[in-house]
Amino acid sequence: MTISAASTVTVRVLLFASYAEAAGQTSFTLTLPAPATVASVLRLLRSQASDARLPERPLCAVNLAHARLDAPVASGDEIAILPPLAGG
Amino acid sequence: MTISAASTVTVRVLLFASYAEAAGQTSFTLTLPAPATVASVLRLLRSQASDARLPERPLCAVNLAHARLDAPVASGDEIAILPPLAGG
Amino acid sequence: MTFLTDRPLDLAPLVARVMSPERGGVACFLGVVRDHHEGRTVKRLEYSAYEAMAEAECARVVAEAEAKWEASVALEHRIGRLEIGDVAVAIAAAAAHRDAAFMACRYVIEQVKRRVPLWKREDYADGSQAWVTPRPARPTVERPADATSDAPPVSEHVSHTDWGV
Amino acid sequence: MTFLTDRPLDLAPLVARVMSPERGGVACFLGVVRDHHEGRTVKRLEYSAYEAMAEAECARVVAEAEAKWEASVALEHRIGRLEIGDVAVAIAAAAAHRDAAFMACRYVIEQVKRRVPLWKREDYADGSQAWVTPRPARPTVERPADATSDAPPVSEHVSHTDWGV
Repeated sequence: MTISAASTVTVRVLLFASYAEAAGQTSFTLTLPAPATVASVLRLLRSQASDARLPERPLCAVNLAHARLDAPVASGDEIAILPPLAGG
Repeated sequence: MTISAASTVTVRVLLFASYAEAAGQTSFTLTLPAPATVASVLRLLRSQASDARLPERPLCAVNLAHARLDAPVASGDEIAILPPLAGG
Repeated sequence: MTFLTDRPLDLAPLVARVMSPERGGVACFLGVVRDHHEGRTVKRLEYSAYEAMAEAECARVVAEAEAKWEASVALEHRIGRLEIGDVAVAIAAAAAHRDAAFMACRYVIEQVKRRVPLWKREDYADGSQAWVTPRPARPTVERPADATSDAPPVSEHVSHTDWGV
Repeated sequence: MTFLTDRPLDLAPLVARVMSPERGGVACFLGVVRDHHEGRTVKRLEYSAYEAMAEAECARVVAEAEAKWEASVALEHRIGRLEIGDVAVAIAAAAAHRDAAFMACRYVIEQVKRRVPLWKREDYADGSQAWVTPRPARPTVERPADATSDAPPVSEHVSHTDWGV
Protein backbone atom coordinates (compact mmCIF):
# COMPACT_ATOMS: atom_id res chain seq x y z
CA MET A 1 0.00 0.00 0.00
CA THR A 2 1.43 3.43 -0.91
CA ILE A 3 0.98 6.28 1.47
CA SER A 4 -0.92 9.13 -0.18
CA ALA A 5 -0.65 12.75 0.94
CA ALA A 6 -4.02 12.47 2.71
CA SER A 7 -2.86 9.54 4.79
CA THR A 8 0.29 11.15 6.21
CA VAL A 9 0.78 13.50 9.11
CA THR A 10 3.46 16.19 9.12
CA VAL A 11 4.38 17.65 12.52
CA ARG A 12 6.97 20.01 13.89
CA VAL A 13 9.15 18.47 16.62
CA LEU A 14 10.86 20.63 19.26
CA LEU A 15 13.76 19.57 21.46
CA PHE A 16 15.00 21.40 24.55
CA ALA A 17 17.90 21.58 26.99
CA SER A 18 19.79 18.27 27.28
CA TYR A 19 17.75 16.65 24.49
CA ALA A 20 18.56 19.48 22.08
CA GLU A 21 22.24 19.32 22.99
CA ALA A 22 22.32 15.56 22.48
CA ALA A 23 20.51 15.72 19.15
CA GLY A 24 22.42 18.77 17.94
CA GLN A 25 19.18 20.45 16.87
CA THR A 26 16.22 22.19 18.45
CA SER A 27 13.49 21.66 15.87
CA PHE A 28 12.71 19.74 12.72
CA THR A 29 9.80 18.40 10.71
CA LEU A 30 8.65 14.79 10.64
CA THR A 31 6.20 13.11 8.31
CA LEU A 32 4.65 9.84 9.36
CA PRO A 33 1.73 7.62 8.38
CA ALA A 34 -1.75 8.48 9.62
CA PRO A 35 -3.18 7.92 12.14
CA ALA A 36 -0.28 9.06 14.31
CA THR A 37 0.19 9.44 18.03
CA VAL A 38 2.89 10.93 20.24
CA ALA A 39 4.21 7.39 20.61
CA SER A 40 4.56 6.92 16.84
CA VAL A 41 6.46 10.24 16.64
CA LEU A 42 8.84 8.91 19.29
CA ARG A 43 9.22 5.58 17.46
CA LEU A 44 10.18 7.34 14.22
CA LEU A 45 12.60 9.62 16.10
CA ARG A 46 14.32 6.66 17.71
CA SER A 47 14.71 4.92 14.34
CA GLN A 48 16.27 8.06 12.79
CA ALA A 49 18.58 9.27 15.57
CA SER A 50 21.36 6.74 15.57
CA ASP A 51 23.20 7.94 18.67
CA ALA A 52 20.32 9.52 20.59
CA ARG A 53 18.78 7.61 23.45
CA LEU A 54 15.35 8.81 24.57
CA PRO A 55 13.97 7.56 27.88
CA GLU A 56 11.25 4.95 27.50
CA ARG A 57 8.47 7.37 28.36
CA PRO A 58 9.70 10.93 27.92
CA LEU A 59 7.54 13.86 28.94
CA CYS A 60 5.84 15.21 25.80
CA ALA A 61 3.61 18.10 24.84
CA VAL A 62 1.29 18.69 21.91
CA ASN A 63 0.43 22.28 21.00
CA LEU A 64 1.72 23.78 24.29
CA ALA A 65 -0.01 21.30 26.60
CA HIS A 66 1.23 18.14 28.29
CA ALA A 67 0.09 15.05 26.38
CA ARG A 68 0.02 11.34 27.03
CA LEU A 69 1.93 9.03 24.73
CA ASP A 70 -1.30 7.72 23.20
CA ALA A 71 -2.52 11.23 22.33
CA PRO A 72 -3.29 11.59 18.61
CA VAL A 73 -1.29 14.08 16.54
CA ALA A 74 -2.46 15.83 13.38
CA SER A 75 -0.72 17.70 10.61
CA GLY A 76 0.52 21.07 11.77
CA ASP A 77 0.80 20.00 15.41
CA GLU A 78 3.81 21.10 17.46
CA ILE A 79 5.24 18.12 19.37
CA ALA A 80 7.71 18.94 22.13
CA ILE A 81 9.90 16.35 23.85
CA LEU A 82 10.74 17.62 27.30
CA PRO A 83 13.70 16.63 29.46
CA PRO A 84 12.94 16.32 33.20
CA LEU A 85 11.57 19.68 34.30
CA ALA A 86 13.66 21.77 36.69
CA GLY A 87 11.79 25.02 37.24
CA GLY A 88 10.97 26.63 40.54
CA MET B 1 -4.53 33.60 112.89
CA THR B 2 -3.03 36.93 111.88
CA ILE B 3 -1.20 37.17 108.60
CA SER B 4 2.39 38.33 109.11
CA ALA B 5 4.39 40.19 106.44
CA ALA B 6 6.31 37.04 105.64
CA SER B 7 3.15 35.08 104.91
CA THR B 8 1.66 37.48 102.36
CA VAL B 9 2.32 37.92 98.67
CA THR B 10 2.09 41.29 96.94
CA VAL B 11 1.74 41.26 93.18
CA ARG B 12 1.11 43.77 90.43
CA VAL B 13 -1.99 43.00 88.35
CA LEU B 14 -2.33 44.27 84.78
CA LEU B 15 -5.56 44.49 82.80
CA PHE B 16 -5.84 45.03 79.06
CA ALA B 17 -8.29 45.95 76.32
CA SER B 18 -11.90 45.02 77.21
CA TYR B 19 -10.95 43.95 80.75
CA ALA B 20 -9.25 47.30 81.43
CA GLU B 21 -12.26 49.18 80.04
CA ALA B 22 -14.68 47.16 82.18
CA ALA B 23 -12.63 47.58 85.34
CA GLY B 24 -11.81 51.24 84.68
CA GLN B 25 -8.13 50.62 85.44
CA THR B 26 -5.13 49.06 83.82
CA SER B 27 -2.99 48.10 86.79
CA PHE B 28 -3.09 47.85 90.56
CA THR B 29 -1.42 46.04 93.44
CA LEU B 30 -2.93 43.11 95.33
CA THR B 31 -1.78 41.56 98.58
CA LEU B 32 -2.98 38.06 99.42
CA PRO B 33 -2.07 35.23 101.80
CA ALA B 34 0.86 32.98 100.92
CA PRO B 35 1.10 30.55 99.26
CA ALA B 36 -0.69 32.17 96.31
CA THR B 37 -1.49 31.02 92.80
CA VAL B 38 -2.92 32.70 89.71
CA ALA B 39 -6.25 31.21 90.75
CA SER B 40 -6.12 32.83 94.19
CA VAL B 41 -5.35 36.21 92.55
CA LEU B 42 -8.46 35.73 90.38
CA ARG B 43 -10.57 34.78 93.43
CA LEU B 44 -9.53 37.93 95.27
CA LEU B 45 -10.18 40.05 92.18
CA ARG B 46 -13.69 38.63 91.81
CA SER B 47 -14.46 39.33 95.45
CA GLN B 48 -13.30 42.94 95.13
CA ALA B 49 -14.75 43.98 91.76
CA SER B 50 -18.46 44.14 92.39
CA ASP B 51 -19.61 44.70 88.82
CA ALA B 52 -16.81 42.99 86.92
CA ARG B 53 -17.44 39.55 85.54
CA LEU B 54 -14.32 37.56 84.64
CA PRO B 55 -14.69 34.41 82.53
CA GLU B 56 -14.33 31.21 84.52
CA ARG B 57 -10.84 30.49 83.21
CA PRO B 58 -9.34 33.67 81.76
CA LEU B 59 -6.03 33.60 79.94
CA CYS B 60 -3.34 34.70 82.41
CA ALA B 61 0.36 35.47 82.33
CA VAL B 62 3.00 35.65 85.05
CA ASN B 63 6.11 37.70 84.40
CA LEU B 64 5.57 37.97 80.62
CA ALA B 65 4.80 34.29 80.02
CA HIS B 66 1.51 32.40 79.76
CA ALA B 67 0.70 30.62 83.00
CA ARG B 68 -1.79 28.00 84.11
CA LEU B 69 -4.27 28.87 86.82
CA ASP B 70 -2.46 26.65 89.33
CA ALA B 71 0.88 28.40 88.73
CA PRO B 72 2.37 29.80 91.98
CA VAL B 73 2.87 33.56 92.28
CA ALA B 74 5.44 35.30 94.47
CA SER B 75 5.88 38.83 95.75
CA GLY B 76 6.94 41.17 92.96
CA ASP B 77 5.40 39.06 90.22
CA GLU B 78 3.51 40.76 87.41
CA ILE B 79 0.17 39.00 86.83
CA ALA B 80 -1.63 39.88 83.60
CA ILE B 81 -5.23 38.94 82.87
CA LEU B 82 -5.65 38.74 79.13
CA PRO B 83 -8.88 39.07 77.14
CA PRO B 84 -9.18 36.70 74.15
CA LEU B 85 -6.20 37.39 71.92
CA ALA B 86 -6.82 38.93 68.50
CA GLY B 87 -3.44 39.45 66.87
CA GLY B 88 -2.38 38.41 63.38
CA MET C 1 10.59 47.41 70.04
CA THR C 2 11.78 44.48 67.94
CA PHE C 3 8.62 42.73 66.81
CA LEU C 4 6.01 45.43 67.38
CA THR C 5 5.92 48.67 65.48
CA ASP C 6 3.49 51.54 65.04
CA ARG C 7 4.82 52.25 61.52
CA PRO C 8 3.55 50.76 58.24
CA LEU C 9 4.97 47.27 57.63
CA ASP C 10 7.14 46.48 54.63
CA LEU C 11 7.86 42.87 53.68
CA ALA C 12 11.04 43.58 51.68
CA PRO C 13 13.42 44.24 54.61
CA LEU C 14 12.12 41.13 56.39
CA VAL C 15 12.84 39.01 53.31
CA ALA C 16 16.29 40.59 53.01
CA ARG C 17 17.04 39.68 56.63
CA VAL C 18 16.29 35.97 56.20
CA MET C 19 17.50 35.30 52.64
CA SER C 20 20.89 33.66 52.17
CA PRO C 21 22.61 31.41 49.62
CA GLU C 22 22.17 28.30 51.79
CA ARG C 23 18.42 28.82 51.97
CA GLY C 24 16.59 27.91 48.78
CA GLY C 25 13.07 28.78 49.88
CA VAL C 26 11.48 31.84 51.48
CA ALA C 27 7.82 31.65 52.53
CA CYS C 28 6.09 34.85 53.61
CA PHE C 29 2.78 35.87 55.05
CA LEU C 30 0.99 39.20 55.27
CA GLY C 31 -2.15 39.70 57.33
CA VAL C 32 -4.23 42.50 55.83
CA VAL C 33 -6.97 44.58 57.50
CA ARG C 34 -10.23 43.49 55.88
CA ASP C 35 -13.17 45.75 55.19
CA HIS C 36 -15.66 43.31 56.67
CA HIS C 37 -15.88 41.30 59.88
CA GLU C 38 -18.77 38.93 60.53
CA GLY C 39 -21.04 40.84 58.17
CA ARG C 40 -20.24 44.34 59.45
CA THR C 41 -18.44 47.01 57.46
CA VAL C 42 -15.19 47.94 59.17
CA LYS C 43 -13.92 51.52 58.80
CA ARG C 44 -10.62 51.18 60.67
CA LEU C 45 -9.22 49.46 63.71
CA GLU C 46 -6.76 49.77 66.53
CA TYR C 47 -4.36 47.12 67.76
CA SER C 48 -3.15 47.30 71.34
CA ALA C 49 -0.64 45.06 73.06
CA TYR C 50 0.78 43.98 76.36
CA GLU C 51 3.99 45.18 74.81
CA ALA C 52 6.66 43.61 77.03
CA MET C 53 5.01 40.21 76.92
CA ALA C 54 4.19 40.47 73.21
CA GLU C 55 7.87 41.09 72.48
CA ALA C 56 8.88 38.15 74.66
CA GLU C 57 6.28 35.84 73.17
CA CYS C 58 7.17 36.81 69.58
CA ALA C 59 10.81 36.05 70.38
CA ARG C 60 9.83 32.62 71.71
CA VAL C 61 7.67 31.81 68.69
CA VAL C 62 10.43 32.85 66.27
CA ALA C 63 13.05 30.86 68.18
CA GLU C 64 10.84 27.76 68.17
CA ALA C 65 10.26 27.98 64.42
CA GLU C 66 13.95 28.59 63.70
CA ALA C 67 14.98 25.59 65.83
CA LYS C 68 12.36 23.17 64.55
CA TRP C 69 12.87 23.86 60.83
CA GLU C 70 16.47 25.12 60.79
CA ALA C 71 15.02 28.32 59.45
CA SER C 72 15.68 32.02 59.64
CA VAL C 73 12.51 33.89 60.58
CA ALA C 74 11.58 37.59 60.63
CA LEU C 75 8.32 38.80 62.20
CA GLU C 76 6.72 42.18 62.68
CA HIS C 77 3.29 43.08 64.02
CA ARG C 78 1.84 46.53 63.73
CA ILE C 79 0.06 48.19 66.64
CA GLY C 80 -1.95 51.41 66.90
CA ARG C 81 -4.45 52.74 64.40
CA LEU C 82 -4.71 50.82 61.09
CA GLU C 83 -6.76 51.57 58.01
CA ILE C 84 -8.49 49.08 55.70
CA GLY C 85 -5.91 47.35 53.49
CA ASP C 86 -3.03 48.03 55.88
CA VAL C 87 -0.71 45.16 56.72
CA ALA C 88 -1.13 44.09 60.36
CA VAL C 89 1.47 41.32 60.47
CA ALA C 90 4.39 40.38 58.21
CA ILE C 91 6.41 37.16 58.38
CA ALA C 92 9.32 35.87 56.29
CA ALA C 93 10.78 32.39 56.86
CA ALA C 94 13.77 31.08 54.90
CA ALA C 95 14.99 27.49 54.97
CA ALA C 96 17.08 25.15 52.88
CA HIS C 97 13.97 23.76 51.20
CA ARG C 98 10.47 25.06 50.58
CA ASP C 99 8.69 22.55 52.76
CA ALA C 100 10.49 23.77 55.88
CA ALA C 101 10.06 27.41 54.85
CA PHE C 102 6.28 27.02 54.46
CA MET C 103 5.92 25.10 57.71
CA ALA C 104 7.98 27.62 59.68
CA CYS C 105 5.98 30.53 58.25
CA ARG C 106 2.68 28.82 58.96
CA TYR C 107 3.75 27.93 62.48
CA VAL C 108 4.63 31.54 63.25
CA ILE C 109 1.31 33.03 62.16
CA GLU C 110 -0.69 30.34 63.98
CA GLN C 111 1.28 30.81 67.18
CA VAL C 112 1.15 34.62 66.97
CA LYS C 113 -2.64 34.35 66.84
CA ARG C 114 -2.74 31.86 69.71
CA ARG C 115 -0.17 33.27 72.06
CA VAL C 116 0.88 36.89 71.49
CA PRO C 117 -1.08 39.33 73.70
CA LEU C 118 -2.59 41.63 71.09
CA TRP C 119 -6.12 43.01 70.92
CA LYS C 120 -8.09 44.59 68.13
CA ARG C 121 -10.89 47.13 68.45
CA GLU C 122 -12.84 47.70 65.26
CA ASP C 123 -14.68 50.88 64.26
CA TYR C 124 -17.77 50.10 62.17
CA ALA C 125 -19.55 52.07 59.50
CA ASP C 126 -22.49 52.69 61.88
CA GLY C 127 -20.20 54.46 64.38
CA SER C 128 -20.07 51.62 66.89
CA GLN C 129 -16.92 49.91 68.14
CA ALA C 130 -16.17 46.41 69.38
CA TRP C 131 -13.29 44.37 70.70
CA VAL C 132 -12.78 41.49 68.33
CA THR C 133 -13.23 38.07 69.90
CA PRO C 134 -11.78 35.44 67.63
CA ARG C 135 -13.63 32.24 67.05
CA PRO C 136 -12.02 29.09 68.46
CA ALA C 137 -8.66 28.42 66.84
CA ARG C 138 -8.37 25.46 64.51
CA PRO C 139 -4.60 24.94 64.42
CA THR C 140 -3.50 23.16 61.27
CA VAL C 141 0.20 22.84 62.08
CA GLU C 142 1.82 20.69 64.65
CA ARG C 143 3.52 22.44 67.57
CA PRO C 144 7.06 21.68 68.66
CA ALA C 145 7.13 19.50 71.75
CA ASP C 146 9.16 22.09 73.65
CA ALA C 147 6.55 24.80 73.06
CA THR C 148 3.68 23.24 74.92
CA SER C 149 4.69 24.61 78.29
CA ASP C 150 4.53 28.19 77.05
CA ALA C 151 0.87 28.32 76.19
CA PRO C 152 -2.24 27.06 77.87
CA PRO C 153 -4.64 24.83 75.94
CA VAL C 154 -6.64 26.48 73.17
CA SER C 155 -9.83 26.24 75.22
CA GLU C 156 -8.46 28.78 77.69
CA HIS C 157 -7.74 31.25 74.88
CA VAL C 158 -11.15 31.47 73.41
CA SER C 159 -13.48 32.28 76.23
CA HIS C 160 -16.36 34.21 74.70
CA THR C 161 -17.46 35.51 78.08
CA ASP C 162 -15.64 38.81 78.22
CA TRP C 163 -15.13 40.39 81.56
CA GLY C 164 -18.05 42.73 82.00
CA VAL C 165 -18.12 43.75 78.32
CA MET D 1 6.05 37.60 28.38
CA THR D 2 3.66 37.53 31.32
CA PHE D 3 5.06 34.90 33.67
CA LEU D 4 8.65 34.60 32.43
CA THR D 5 11.19 37.39 32.65
CA ASP D 6 14.93 37.76 32.19
CA ARG D 7 15.03 40.64 34.68
CA PRO D 8 15.58 40.36 38.45
CA LEU D 9 12.39 39.43 40.30
CA ASP D 10 10.81 41.70 42.88
CA LEU D 11 8.10 40.40 45.21
CA ALA D 12 6.61 43.80 46.08
CA PRO D 13 4.76 44.43 42.78
CA LEU D 14 3.36 40.89 42.85
CA VAL D 15 2.02 41.45 46.36
CA ALA D 16 0.57 44.79 45.28
CA ARG D 17 -1.25 43.10 42.40
CA VAL D 18 -3.05 40.54 44.60
CA MET D 19 -3.72 42.54 47.79
CA SER D 20 -7.19 43.95 48.32
CA PRO D 21 -9.46 44.85 51.26
CA GLU D 22 -11.55 41.67 50.85
CA ARG D 23 -8.47 39.48 51.13
CA GLY D 24 -7.16 39.16 54.66
CA GLY D 25 -4.19 36.90 53.93
CA VAL D 26 -1.34 37.01 51.44
CA ALA D 27 1.04 34.04 51.25
CA CYS D 28 4.21 34.39 49.20
CA PHE D 29 7.05 32.19 48.09
CA LEU D 30 10.50 32.95 46.72
CA GLY D 31 12.77 30.30 45.25
CA VAL D 32 16.39 31.33 45.70
CA VAL D 33 19.46 30.07 43.81
CA ARG D 34 21.44 28.00 46.31
CA ASP D 35 25.21 27.79 46.44
CA HIS D 36 25.18 24.00 46.71
CA HIS D 37 23.44 21.20 44.82
CA GLU D 38 23.91 17.57 45.84
CA GLY D 39 27.24 18.30 47.48
CA ARG D 40 28.72 20.39 44.64
CA THR D 41 29.50 24.09 44.84
CA VAL D 42 27.38 26.01 42.34
CA LYS D 43 28.86 29.20 40.81
CA ARG D 44 25.88 30.27 38.72
CA LEU D 45 23.16 28.77 36.58
CA GLU D 46 21.04 29.32 33.54
CA TYR D 47 17.31 28.68 33.22
CA SER D 48 15.90 27.99 29.79
CA ALA D 49 12.26 27.48 28.86
CA TYR D 50 9.91 26.28 26.18
CA GLU D 51 8.61 29.78 26.41
CA ALA D 52 5.24 29.56 24.67
CA MET D 53 4.25 26.45 26.62
CA ALA D 54 5.69 27.76 29.88
CA GLU D 55 3.52 30.86 29.57
CA ALA D 56 0.46 28.74 28.80
CA GLU D 57 1.16 26.29 31.64
CA CYS D 58 1.77 29.09 34.17
CA ALA D 59 -1.55 30.63 33.14
CA ARG D 60 -3.31 27.29 33.71
CA VAL D 61 -1.68 26.77 37.12
CA VAL D 62 -2.60 30.28 38.26
CA ALA D 63 -6.18 29.91 37.00
CA GLU D 64 -6.57 26.59 38.82
CA ALA D 65 -5.30 28.05 42.10
CA GLU D 66 -7.49 31.13 41.78
CA ALA D 67 -10.57 29.03 41.09
CA LYS D 68 -9.99 26.41 43.77
CA TRP D 69 -9.23 28.85 46.63
CA GLU D 70 -11.08 31.99 45.43
CA ALA D 71 -7.66 33.59 45.42
CA SER D 72 -5.80 36.19 43.46
CA VAL D 73 -2.42 34.86 42.37
CA ALA D 74 0.67 36.48 40.83
CA LEU D 75 3.57 34.39 39.50
CA GLU D 76 6.88 35.19 37.85
CA HIS D 77 9.75 32.89 36.91
CA ARG D 78 13.10 34.19 35.87
CA ILE D 79 14.98 32.74 32.89
CA GLY D 80 18.51 33.28 31.57
CA ARG D 81 21.66 33.59 33.63
CA LEU D 82 21.23 33.75 37.44
CA GLU D 83 23.77 34.24 40.19
CA ILE D 84 23.84 32.64 43.64
CA GLY D 85 21.21 34.24 45.88
CA ASP D 86 19.12 35.47 42.95
CA VAL D 87 15.38 34.85 43.08
CA ALA D 88 14.31 32.28 40.47
CA VAL D 89 10.58 32.24 41.14
CA ALA D 90 8.23 34.57 42.99
CA ILE D 91 4.62 33.85 43.94
CA ALA D 92 2.02 35.89 45.81
CA ALA D 93 -1.42 34.47 46.62
CA ALA D 94 -4.11 36.49 48.38
CA ALA D 95 -7.36 35.06 49.72
CA ALA D 96 -10.06 35.95 52.22
CA HIS D 97 -8.36 33.83 54.88
CA ARG D 98 -4.83 32.62 55.49
CA ASP D 99 -5.55 28.94 55.03
CA ALA D 100 -6.65 29.46 51.43
CA ALA D 101 -3.78 31.86 50.76
CA PHE D 102 -1.18 29.34 51.97
CA MET D 103 -2.75 26.47 50.06
CA ALA D 104 -2.99 28.46 46.82
CA CYS D 105 0.64 29.58 47.13
CA ARG D 106 1.83 26.06 47.87
CA TYR D 107 -0.18 24.64 45.00
CA VAL D 108 1.37 27.07 42.54
CA ILE D 109 5.00 26.31 43.42
CA GLU D 110 4.37 22.54 43.42
CA GLN D 111 2.65 22.68 40.05
CA VAL D 112 5.26 25.00 38.54
CA LYS D 113 7.89 22.43 39.45
CA ARG D 114 5.85 19.54 38.08
CA ARG D 115 4.41 21.05 34.94
CA VAL D 116 6.09 24.18 33.61
CA PRO D 117 8.73 23.41 30.93
CA LEU D 118 11.83 25.01 32.44
CA TRP D 119 15.36 23.64 32.62
CA LYS D 120 18.35 24.56 34.71
CA ARG D 121 22.00 24.15 33.78
CA GLU D 122 24.40 24.66 36.69
CA ASP D 123 28.01 25.83 36.45
CA TYR D 124 30.14 24.28 39.21
CA ALA D 125 33.25 25.53 40.98
CA ASP D 126 35.35 22.93 39.16
CA GLY D 127 34.40 24.38 35.76
CA SER D 128 31.97 21.60 34.81
CA GLN D 129 28.31 22.04 33.90
CA ALA D 130 25.27 19.83 34.26
CA TRP D 131 21.58 19.89 33.51
CA VAL D 132 19.74 19.53 36.79
CA THR D 133 17.55 16.43 37.03
CA PRO D 134 15.18 16.80 39.94
CA ARG D 135 14.56 13.87 42.21
CA PRO D 136 11.06 12.37 42.08
CA ALA D 137 8.44 14.83 43.19
CA ARG D 138 6.73 14.30 46.51
CA PRO D 139 3.66 16.46 46.14
CA THR D 140 2.25 17.53 49.49
CA VAL D 141 -0.81 19.39 48.29
CA GLU D 142 -3.93 18.01 46.77
CA ARG D 143 -4.56 18.88 43.13
CA PRO D 144 -7.84 20.24 41.88
CA ALA D 145 -9.93 17.57 40.18
CA ASP D 146 -10.11 19.60 36.97
CA ALA D 147 -6.33 19.82 36.69
CA THR D 148 -5.57 16.14 36.25
CA SER D 149 -6.07 16.20 32.50
CA ASP D 150 -3.36 18.82 32.02
CA ALA D 151 -0.44 16.87 33.37
CA PRO D 152 0.72 13.32 33.01
CA PRO D 153 1.40 11.26 36.12
CA VAL D 154 4.48 12.16 38.12
CA SER D 155 6.23 8.99 36.97
CA GLU D 156 6.42 10.35 33.44
CA HIS D 157 8.01 13.60 34.66
CA VAL D 158 10.97 12.19 36.44
CA SER D 159 12.72 9.89 34.05
CA HIS D 160 16.36 9.89 35.05
CA THR D 161 17.45 8.43 31.73
CA ASP D 162 18.28 11.55 29.81
CA TRP D 163 18.34 11.33 26.06
CA GLY D 164 21.97 10.72 25.19
CA VAL D 165 23.31 12.97 27.97
